[in-house]
Amino acid sequence: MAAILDAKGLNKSFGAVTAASDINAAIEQDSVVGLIGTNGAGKTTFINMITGYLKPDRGRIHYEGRDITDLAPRDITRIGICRSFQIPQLYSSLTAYENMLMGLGVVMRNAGVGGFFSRGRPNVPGHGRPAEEVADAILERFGLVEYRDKNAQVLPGGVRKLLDIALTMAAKPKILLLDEPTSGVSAEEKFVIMEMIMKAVRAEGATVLFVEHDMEVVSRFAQRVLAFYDGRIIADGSPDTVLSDREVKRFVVGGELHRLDEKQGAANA
Amino acid sequence: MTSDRTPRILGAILVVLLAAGPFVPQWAIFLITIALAKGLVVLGLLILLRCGLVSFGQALYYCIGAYTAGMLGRLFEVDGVLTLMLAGMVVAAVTAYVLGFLLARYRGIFFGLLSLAVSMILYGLLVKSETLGSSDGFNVLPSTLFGIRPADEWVRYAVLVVASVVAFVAALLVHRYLKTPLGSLAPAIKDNEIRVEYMGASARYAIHVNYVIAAALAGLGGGLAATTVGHIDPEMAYWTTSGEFIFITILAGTGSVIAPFLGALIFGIIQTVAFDISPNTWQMVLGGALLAVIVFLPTGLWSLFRRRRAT
Amino acid sequence: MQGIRKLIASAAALLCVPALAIAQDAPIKIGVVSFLSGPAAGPFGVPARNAAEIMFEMINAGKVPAPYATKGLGGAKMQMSLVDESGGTTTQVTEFRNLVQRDNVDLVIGYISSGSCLGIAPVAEELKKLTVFFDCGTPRIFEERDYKYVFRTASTATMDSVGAALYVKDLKPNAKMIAGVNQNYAWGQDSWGDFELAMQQIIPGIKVATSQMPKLFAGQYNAEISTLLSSKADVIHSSFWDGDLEAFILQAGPRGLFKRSTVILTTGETAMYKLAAKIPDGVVIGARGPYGPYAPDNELNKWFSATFEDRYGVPPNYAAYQMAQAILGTKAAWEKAQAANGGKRPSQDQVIAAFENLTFVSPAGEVKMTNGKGHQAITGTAYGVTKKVGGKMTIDKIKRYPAEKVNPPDGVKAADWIKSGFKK
Amino acid sequence: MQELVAVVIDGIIYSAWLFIAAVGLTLIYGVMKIINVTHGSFYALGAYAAASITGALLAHGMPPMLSYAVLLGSALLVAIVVGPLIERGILRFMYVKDEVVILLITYALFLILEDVIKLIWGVDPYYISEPYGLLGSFDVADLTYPTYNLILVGVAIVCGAGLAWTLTKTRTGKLLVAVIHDTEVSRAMGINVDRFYVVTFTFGSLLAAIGGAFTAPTVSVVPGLGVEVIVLSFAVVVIGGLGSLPGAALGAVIVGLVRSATIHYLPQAELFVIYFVMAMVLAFRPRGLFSIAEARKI
Repeated sequence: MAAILDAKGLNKSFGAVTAASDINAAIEQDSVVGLIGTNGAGKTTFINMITGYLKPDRGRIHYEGRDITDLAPRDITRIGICRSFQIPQLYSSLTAYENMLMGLGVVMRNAGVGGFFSRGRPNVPGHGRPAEEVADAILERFGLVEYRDKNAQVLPGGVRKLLDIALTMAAKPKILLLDEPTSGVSAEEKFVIMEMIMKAVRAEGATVLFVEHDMEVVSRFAQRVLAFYDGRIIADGSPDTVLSDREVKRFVVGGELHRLDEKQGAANA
Repeated sequence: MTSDRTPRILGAILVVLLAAGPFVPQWAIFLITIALAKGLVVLGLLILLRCGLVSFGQALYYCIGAYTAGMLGRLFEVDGVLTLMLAGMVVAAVTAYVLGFLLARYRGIFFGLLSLAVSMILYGLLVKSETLGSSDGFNVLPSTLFGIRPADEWVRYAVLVVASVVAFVAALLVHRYLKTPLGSLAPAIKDNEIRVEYMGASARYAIHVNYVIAAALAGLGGGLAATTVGHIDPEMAYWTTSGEFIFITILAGTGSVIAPFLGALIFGIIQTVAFDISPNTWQMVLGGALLAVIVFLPTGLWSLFRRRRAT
Repeated sequence: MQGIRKLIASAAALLCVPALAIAQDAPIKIGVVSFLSGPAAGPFGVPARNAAEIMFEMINAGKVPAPYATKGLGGAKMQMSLVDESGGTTTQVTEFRNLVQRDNVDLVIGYISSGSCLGIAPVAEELKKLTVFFDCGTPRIFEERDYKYVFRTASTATMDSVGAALYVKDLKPNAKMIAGVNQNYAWGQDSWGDFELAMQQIIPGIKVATSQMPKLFAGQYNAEISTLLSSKADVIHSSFWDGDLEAFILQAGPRGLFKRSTVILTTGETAMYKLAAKIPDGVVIGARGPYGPYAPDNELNKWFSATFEDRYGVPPNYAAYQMAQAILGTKAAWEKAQAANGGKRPSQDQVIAAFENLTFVSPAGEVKMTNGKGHQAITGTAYGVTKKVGGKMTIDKIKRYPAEKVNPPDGVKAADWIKSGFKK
Repeated sequence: MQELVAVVIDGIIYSAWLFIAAVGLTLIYGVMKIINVTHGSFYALGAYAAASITGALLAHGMPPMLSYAVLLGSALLVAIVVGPLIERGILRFMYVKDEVVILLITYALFLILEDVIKLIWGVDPYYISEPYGLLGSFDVADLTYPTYNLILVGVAIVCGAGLAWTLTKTRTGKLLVAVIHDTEVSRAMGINVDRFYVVTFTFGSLLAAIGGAFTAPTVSVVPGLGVEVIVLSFAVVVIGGLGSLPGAALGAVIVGLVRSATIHYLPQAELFVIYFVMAMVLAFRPRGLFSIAEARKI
């Protein structure tokens, strides 16, 4: 199958710190890709470059054959590449439900639906239902019904994480980049939550890239794994091959304990 | 889902104003009309405030609206009150469209201070324009409605009718706009601009649009104030005028499109009472009132009504 | 809330009580508007208010010397409604309407700022309410249109500039170069504009070295003073007032500006006593008319300045004189109208008819309401230079200019009159 | 050439005045993130206190040379009495609110203080011109300047250098920088943030009061004195970058020199030159010349 997303020769440095050096990755449609690596290895920088938050110093990114390297985040989102965040980015003064409506509103506006002169409650493009119904449906799929009318800022951390991901569903993404979807969640719950997320996301038919530190989770959900170290991809392949790679064992899986927090500031900025 | 009562309340207020107008004393009509003019400006600030932006220079557009109305009368003897107001609105909106390319990039205090600087430059230009009466300004021609000048004792009522209808339409349109996907984006921009971008919307574009709308409303208010007061001067662009509008915005709260007009009216009453009961220390009364509202009614006077409705 | 109660009460009053015939001795309610806050309060607003308080009290008690010895206005007591002039034109128009339509005042006396006057005049006309401006200077009011209900009992600012120019000619006939430092707003711009024009007529060929226009209330004038010092102008004109004037004197004095050039301070009178120690001899002082040190030596003036100084501890400045003048002018017009009305309380139209072209005396001498179709006063003016006698500030070399010499004839715009060489 | 010298001297004197008037604003913003409109009130209070206290003492036969100390003492008195009163009495309950709402609270306080000043001192002007003339004058390029202007420059340098030294060299200053950087973390680390807020607010107010006190001898102290200073100091501080000490200094120097040059060469433009500079700087450096780096967002 042809690659839906193709990153070629991406380089990015912040002053003396190299956050990405010669990153090459072609992502196939409908695949689920796990991104592993220590903090500061370049995973988030990779996501930030794909979604337009950072411009690579060198290299190009193509999506469905189109060069998206120089597009702004909102334009990249509009063509179907969505992301979630390590630290959930929510509208903290709004309820979970209102957060969803906000996302759906943007989708409607981008499609020219529900403008100033429209009447009644138009359907959200792609969802075939009015925004109010879609919002409830997505909340339900992510198990957030009980938090529907709570302000986002008072929600527990794990719920915020879920809502952050649920928000990306408004735009019906073709590619979804999840930045540490299970961070801050206890080991037992990780599987439950990943199960729910993957089910909800895959139901929409999205290609998924996710960052994860727990190797069990990675091997359970990823079809392919990219291992990052020091701004480079040091291994790329099926979970079994990558996780048994010697370098990966040394720098990623083992290094997990030692390298925590190092270089984090610069590389993530 | 509760049904939207705002249009009906607005309609009821309009009917009450129009019906009661002939029985209200003239000075009170004037007070109400000025409150409506200021309320229009504050309505614009409400839209911006919902985006988390406070313009310390909204008087710029108020003044542009007023001077446009005044100059049309002075230079071309245009005296149709609606024409004057609409002209003020258009000139303000066009100016805001141009300036918006710069200002929509700014947030927080920097947005406020840059808009302040721009309004002060206009103030300086007007004070330097001796043909426009410099700081003394000039008188605005008495205006007409569809070519008719009502009899003296009905002039104030006629102006009130025009002001009420214009304010009603403006409030209704803004109310509707705030429910559109673009208009409803405001709290999202205030809360989290990164998320707005990653939902596929441009915060800068939304702010630019809102900025133009706010300016148009301020221009409309300025045009109305000019024809109502009958005199305009550069002080309309001075930072203290902007400060007064922000004062009213906070006083009113952003809960509803009705709040700005209510806030402006209450501000007018507080001010005139303060002038009346303590001519020597009215600033203290005004400052105390503002402080009390912020402390006891954190979401503005509007919260009084909301609470009552909930019970 | 008192405001709302008041609102309801006055609404009810307006609806239920038709205008009854007013009793002969019912008090006359007079709105008095003056700066009570902000920078103009100290030098003008409060002295004017003080003058109003004294005049109201004394007139009501019948203690003013002739020809104003009768009590009140034709026997009816005067009652004051005081309003602050701050807050901008919109606020002032609102408050004016409140005075007229809510408080039902019989007339309004007030306004120091020209902006207020320009804004209020058409409203007074619309509301058909007799309004007497006591201080504001812009000649535009009666140049731009005619008014029936509006009067001004003080001369326009044109007089100050023309008088200053005439005095320069008398004091320094060989002056070659002039310079100015004026506040950058209408008052400063007009004052300088008129002065420059008048100088060119009076001493043809005179040059302008520099015209400094600092922002109103700038407060720091070192750079301006430097340019004025370097300009080597023979004469420096300034219409600064209050805080700005005083700061300018304080900063310019030690730098020797007053020694290098002859400085004209057209409103210098308000600062003259307070800053006596800082003003050297030979500075030209104006009082915007024959007020204060230039007031004539008559009974009325002796009584007024003594009563004022007795009560407030300082001599009345020109703003106080102007307020007294406005009140006395109103009293003169009112009583003339009452006499014509067979001793009965006059109607507003009768008062206006009596006010038009009235000549009356004030502590400053004779005031003639000849301009603006009988609505604008002209008075003479005077200038002089400071001279300390035994540490006390006095004015020397006083030159008086009659009203007709420093004011345009009726119907001629100030600028045209000056440009025509004071003819037409 | 001679004129250029005058431009520079006039500019520096004005810059010094601006810096003293504005630096407290940037300090308070830097630490507390408050745009403090009462800054103008403290300036006016300082001027009134200095004028009335110094005047009274001189009238009672105080040696005139002591008046400089009295100016400073008056400013201290104002700051120590009123500063903590406002911060502890009102502002500290407001920190949870929006930046703009806090600005409005200070605006309301400013309105109230304007009338309080009027109630205490009335509307008549106060003078205390003795300190201005006491030190004589010096001549440069055919122009005479009172030596007092050098004191103004000195006070500006002492304020700036003292503040810089406190922030970088003392323990308190270093802790303060930590508070500036991240209030929450500082609180978690056990720093008594509340105390820093009182101290900062009082100290910022002191700087404003010093500005007023040392300006008092050169002007007449009248109602509304503080209003002009507010917008002017905002402009200076914004040009330099809110919360930045070197920024405030650079902003003051730029505004001072530009204004002085304008007065000498293009006097008609004096009215808007400051706002023009402010708009230009913001247009090209949206956060001012020295802006504090923003924290990471994603």
